[in-house]
Amino acid sequence: MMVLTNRFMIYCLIVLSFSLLAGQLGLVSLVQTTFSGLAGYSIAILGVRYGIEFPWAPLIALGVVLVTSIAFGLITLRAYRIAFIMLTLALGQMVWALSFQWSSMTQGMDGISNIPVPTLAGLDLSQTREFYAGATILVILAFYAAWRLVNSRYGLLLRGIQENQARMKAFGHPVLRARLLTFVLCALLSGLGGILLAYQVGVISPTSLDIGRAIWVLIAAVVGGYRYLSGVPLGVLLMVTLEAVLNQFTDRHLIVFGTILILVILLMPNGLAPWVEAAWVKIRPRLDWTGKSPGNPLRGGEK
Amino acid sequence: QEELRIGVIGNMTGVFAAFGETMVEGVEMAVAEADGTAGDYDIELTVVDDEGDPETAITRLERLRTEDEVDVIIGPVSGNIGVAANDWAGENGMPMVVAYSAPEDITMRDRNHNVVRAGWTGAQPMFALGEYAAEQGWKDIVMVGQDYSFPHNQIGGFLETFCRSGGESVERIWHPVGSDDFSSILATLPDADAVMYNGAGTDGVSFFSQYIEFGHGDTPLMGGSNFYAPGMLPAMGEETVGGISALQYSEELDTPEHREFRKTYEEMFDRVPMATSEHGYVSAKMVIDAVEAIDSKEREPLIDELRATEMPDAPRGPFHLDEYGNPVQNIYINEVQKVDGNLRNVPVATYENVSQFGPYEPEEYLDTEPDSRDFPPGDCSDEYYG
Amino acid sequence: MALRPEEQYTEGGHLEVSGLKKAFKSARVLENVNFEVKPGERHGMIGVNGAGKSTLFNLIAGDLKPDEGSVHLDGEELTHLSVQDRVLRGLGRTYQVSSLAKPLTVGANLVLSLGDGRLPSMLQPWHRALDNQALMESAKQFELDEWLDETVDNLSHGMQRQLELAMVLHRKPRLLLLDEPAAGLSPRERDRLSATIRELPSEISLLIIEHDVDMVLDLCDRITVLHQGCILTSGPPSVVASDPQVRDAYLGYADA
Amino acid sequence: MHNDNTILRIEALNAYYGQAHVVQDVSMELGAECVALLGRNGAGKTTLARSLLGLRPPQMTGQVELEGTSLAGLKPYTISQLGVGYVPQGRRLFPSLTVMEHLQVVERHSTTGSNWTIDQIFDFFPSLAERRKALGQHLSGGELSMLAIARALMTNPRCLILDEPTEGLAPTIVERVCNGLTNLVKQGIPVLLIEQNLKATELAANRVYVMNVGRIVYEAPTEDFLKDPQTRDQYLGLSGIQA
Amino acid sequence: MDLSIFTVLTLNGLTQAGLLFITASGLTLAFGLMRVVNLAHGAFYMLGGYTGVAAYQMSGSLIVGVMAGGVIALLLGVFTERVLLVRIRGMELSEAMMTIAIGMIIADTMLAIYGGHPKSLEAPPELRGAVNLDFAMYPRFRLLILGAAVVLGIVMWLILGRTRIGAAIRAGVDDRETAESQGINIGLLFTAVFAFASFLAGLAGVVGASYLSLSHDTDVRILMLSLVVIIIGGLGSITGAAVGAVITGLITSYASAFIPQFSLFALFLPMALILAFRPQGLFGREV
Ligand SMILES: Nc1ncnc2c1ncn2[C@@H]1O[C@H](COP(=O)(O)OP(=O)(O)OP(=O)(O)O)[C@@H](O)[C@H]1O
Ligand SMILES: Nc1ncnc2c1ncn2[C@@H]1O[C@H](COP(=O)(O)OP(=O)(O)OP(=O)(O)O)[C@@H](O)[C@H]1O
Ligand SMILES: [Mg+2]
Ligand SMILES: [Mg+2]
Repeated sequence: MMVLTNRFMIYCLIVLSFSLLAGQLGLVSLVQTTFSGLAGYSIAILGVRYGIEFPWAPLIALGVVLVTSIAFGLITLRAYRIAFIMLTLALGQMVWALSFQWSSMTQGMDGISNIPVPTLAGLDLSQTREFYAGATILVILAFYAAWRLVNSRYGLLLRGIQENQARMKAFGHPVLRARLLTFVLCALLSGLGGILLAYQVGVISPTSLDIGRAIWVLIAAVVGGYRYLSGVPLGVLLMVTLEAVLNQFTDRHLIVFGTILILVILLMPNGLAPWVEAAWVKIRPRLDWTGKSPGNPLRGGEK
Repeated sequence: QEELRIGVIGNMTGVFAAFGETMVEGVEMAVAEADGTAGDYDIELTVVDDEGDPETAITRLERLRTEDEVDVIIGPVSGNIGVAANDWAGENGMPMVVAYSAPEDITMRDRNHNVVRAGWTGAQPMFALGEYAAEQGWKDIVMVGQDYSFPHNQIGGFLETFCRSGGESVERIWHPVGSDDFSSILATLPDADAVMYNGAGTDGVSFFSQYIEFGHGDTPLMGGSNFYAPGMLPAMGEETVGGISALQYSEELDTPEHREFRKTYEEMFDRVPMATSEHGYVSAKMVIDAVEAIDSKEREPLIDELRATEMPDAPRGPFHLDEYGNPVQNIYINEVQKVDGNLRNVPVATYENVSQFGPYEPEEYLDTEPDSRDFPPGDCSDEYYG
Repeated sequence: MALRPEEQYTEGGHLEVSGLKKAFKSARVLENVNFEVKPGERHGMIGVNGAGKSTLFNLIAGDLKPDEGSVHLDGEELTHLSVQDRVLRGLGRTYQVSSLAKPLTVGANLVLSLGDGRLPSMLQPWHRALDNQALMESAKQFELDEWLDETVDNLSHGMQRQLELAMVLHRKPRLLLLDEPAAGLSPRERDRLSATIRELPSEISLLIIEHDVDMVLDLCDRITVLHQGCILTSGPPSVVASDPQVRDAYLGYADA
Repeated sequence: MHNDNTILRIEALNAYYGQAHVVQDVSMELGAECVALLGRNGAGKTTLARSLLGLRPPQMTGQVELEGTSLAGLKPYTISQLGVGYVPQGRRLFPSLTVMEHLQVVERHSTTGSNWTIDQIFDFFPSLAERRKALGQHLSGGELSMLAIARALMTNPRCLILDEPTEGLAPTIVERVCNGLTNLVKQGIPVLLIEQNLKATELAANRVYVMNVGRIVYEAPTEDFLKDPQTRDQYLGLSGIQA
Repeated sequence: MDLSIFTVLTLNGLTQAGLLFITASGLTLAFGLMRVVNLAHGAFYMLGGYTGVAAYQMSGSLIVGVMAGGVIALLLGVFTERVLLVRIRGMELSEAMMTIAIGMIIADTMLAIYGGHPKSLEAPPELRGAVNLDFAMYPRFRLLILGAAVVLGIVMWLILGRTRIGAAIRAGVDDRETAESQGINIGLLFTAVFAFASFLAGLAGVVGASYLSLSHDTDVRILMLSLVVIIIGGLGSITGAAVGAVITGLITSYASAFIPQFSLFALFLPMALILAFRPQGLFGREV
């Protein structure tokens, strides 16, 4: 079970980074898994090829993600909506093509295995249990930070930019800076997920950068409800469970999966989150800590 | 009664589904033949799908180890999964019989004591094909291949013997996996005595139909070991007749052991066996035989017994494991022929006792650099072959 | 302006526009426009549809770049500054076509109007920012304080227009540009708007485009008439209203 | 006050947004005349107009008939095709269509309604003719209003509903539009004019309705309304301002 | 370099562009005009391809095969649009997910029916083989595809540019509600567009199967290629799709001849470059 739980938590981070961008800024990014894959590859190459290990490897990996995300952020700064999706698709595919074809560095299709597992102050993180504890702490911290962010004035500005960025400029907000900063923060979040993932499974291969992975994240986010923080764990939970379960019961699991997906989209067009939250509010009407905005406090300013 | 838990992993989704499924069928057939027991143990199979993704594979293997508590693993089929699984097994000592996955380092540079192989390395059958091609009098060969380690390894094996048996040159043109339009390559294809397509799957089928379309049909076309796979032949059509490839198995092998195997398999699963079927069967048989021989499923003795495998009566023909854990076995040169209206690979020549090191001593072979995109050299007059 | 309390202005901003030209592709919309808004002045701008009034606003506010000419506020050249920088120097404007963040609530929109050139806090919950006094006063003025939790989309057209006004007024800009603020307002709201504008402190200079001629004549110290991209005439309301050219080109029935 | 000249009949119309009862029990009959509907911001005028067109009022009840054909429950495009012309509030033009395309796309000929052609429209609004190749997103505020009216005219409707059509129009153009409406009425086409501009009301309308918090609270011929400052003051808050 | 080889490479690029155009123009219609991100387009291609090949093998007539492929994709397209997509209209992400789900189901169904084995279409004898072009032999069928693409392009360009239909669709995309209030039946129009786009995908699947084999991942491959084409060209623009197809075709052709091991990279790099400087693509409108 713990293997699945770890996987669940790690993907929560990556999907969170997607959902923050899509839900707050309205930018649907297919490059989030590229950042996690990039971080994973960095660790693998550093560890296997150059013998650099914990804690330097993850730090350098985050550095790689930081630099790449600034570059990608600048490249995509002028693109919106569909153009942004497509641009991130192109960038992601470029990195994927590199991982696939630059085999002297990445070992191509075979991928890199045997990623050295970190030990930290005597704790062997290769042990599922210790790893689990560490990951749990990180994930909880990430969600708390995201929750603060979403409710803050900064978060509100992001939603304002999503609706009308010219107007936000006319109110004196540094729109492009906010957008770039958010993009980079989300990339780092995803990079963090990628590091955990690489350590957990010990292998990295081009599949971690391919379009299928990006779509997995997209589906998890939309099914969960990407405008809601609670949508992230809900979506990932559904995906991980379905994966684990479908596999055992049918050969045609894509047909079943696709059908379930269609049903979810039709019955809960905003994802599972509003539905689950509505049920929750019925149980706990006092959850609303702002005391005034009706409905869900996490969304803030939005109905 | 105690249980012998066997975990089977293979790709059961997507295009390689046929490989994974037939391997599992082979395993099931061996278990059925043993009446579901190995010595005093009841055999319990747990089958998982790696979906062709190393990350998924490791996640599932980890579950096999920690939750299903299996004693031994059989599989996988694809190369990249094999590499990852080998590393994984190296870390935790799980006994593993690699069924079809062919990267040579699994039983060479990265070998683990607890991992043995029932199949092959990429270069192994090609040692035979290289010799065979030179014997046909083909001097200059053009190869078009998928750009990753398995085809690199295959053409590497080919070159080692081809160049030493009178061949002159092999020109290599690599393309990324997943290319579908080969017209540019075919339009600029250099003249040659024979062409080899070093790859398989969809790319292979597309290559083949465009090869014919561009009017190259008269030049003999050799294939990498999976190119003329029986499943692909119907899609490629009648023009494949005469195509040459090499493998340690042929579905038309005419020996008593194989006739028996094929008959039983066809009865059980209603289809002609593939190499993967046989390899799955043999892998499971290796495990069952070993457990019976030592009457225990304890790791260390089991591993030692597996490493000592000798199987004189395997469907593919006799084989034994070398000290690195890879079979030393017959390689068949197969030609596509029409048998009872079906396109089949019929053996036309047999090379006996081919090891994973081909013409070399193991140490000698391991001293050279691993095969890559442009190693060994394509020009047979290179001093490397001197 | 409200954002830099340390700077206390006693007079509104002084806008000078000289030699402005603007063409879209081949269509020349503005040809050599020169005029100024003196500190504290209430300046009206009228002209037929398509005369180039909103385009002029866009040039002053920085939404468009002029082909030629310059814009100065209090002697400082604005021509090459971005929209943001101009806003931070005390420019405030409303748009002719509403451009609010429609799926957000009224309260959220009000908070968003508080931009000050810096990235807003990532820690302070946004609704805390509603405790801003100037903001709430401005909202109350248009009876919007009861609608804070309503989504803007659900407001009627006239109410949205008033929200736009509230969002710029509380910033106490040095120069306020209003593009047809009364359009869509019912007579009573129009009244209230007139009163609000009349009560604007003299630290705010005003430039207003309006087709409600009565209102402009009533409110403004000075009126400029734009016609086919050129300034037709400029002067006190009584003079402009009786100018035969203006009557011909623009006023029609309103000359009664 | 049923009479045989009635073309558009509205009976006991109610519309709600969730709990909010925005249009309450409104009934009206329109013959070949121009009726103005006035009221404060948020009174429910737009909601009423949208209900007539079958546009997204979440829940509504009541009857709407055009020349005896019930419109209730029909899709907006059917209602439009049956002959209800509509100028929506805020103009709602298509940013990516040119002026010309706006007119071509909705162009419809009718035997019972008016018979506008593109050339006539351009005669009527010369400034649109000049801008015929311009995209919707590049028009000035007043040009948008003209185009919205022109677009509704091009459907050659049997009856016309206009939601604040004169918003942002220069006084001369307002005059022109009002004359145009009067001409339509003369051709037998009823016009429902939602307005804030009293001058336009005076110029075009034969009768006036005033709406307040969802209800029709006043109805009178235009002259009476203009002579009745008390009502105007009560419902529209016009103290002191001369119409 | 040999001039005739260069000519053949160019010809290869152009014929590949022909197929890409037929496929991508359908996508660009749905994608650019209706703002529907139809990620099932590749699956429609695949469905059309498999069905068409089967129909062709049974009937022996290429026309029957091509029509069967087109029509089955069309029917599925209508179902997708009328029954599923209408319910979530305007929610771009949900629409995209819906089409992904449909694509998954189609692809998996194809896998279940036809197995993982690749399939290809053997053109009828009279169309098979190569034409002698003086400097080289060139497959006849590929030239035919190129011709068909050119004709199709001209027809679509005329329909969209010269008639009200194109404008009406754009009006519906800009503001559906208002378009309906002006008497345009947007629902019907959208279904028709989507059906036509699907038809093109299915038809392309059959002709494409003549030299690109069909397999389990055809849907993704084709989808990616078509996306590249319409992104370079600009969403919604037929001219853009044509130019994008030619660029993509030529790049693929030259790159796989000269730098085969970096051909994928060579495909995505120009796409990223173009987008970075012109986010709306070469011929796209701002979105
Ligand atoms: N981006 C643009 N591209 C092309 N033409 C434009 C653009 N913006 C405005 N125009 C044209 O320039 C002219 C002036 O427009 P502007 O919006 O300044 O008029 P205006 O005086 O504000 O009129 P109104 O009173 O109707 O709002 C109009 O004819 C308009 O169509
Ligand atoms: N989509 C909606 N959801 C909820 N309430 C709405 C919605 N649209 C309008 N309302 C409310 O319904 C009431 C009537 O709105 P409506 O737009 O009909 O007013 P109106 O008379 O047209 O006003 P105006 O003159 O400002 O255009 C208002 O109180 C408004 O807030
Ligand atoms: Mg204007
Ligand atoms: Mg209204």
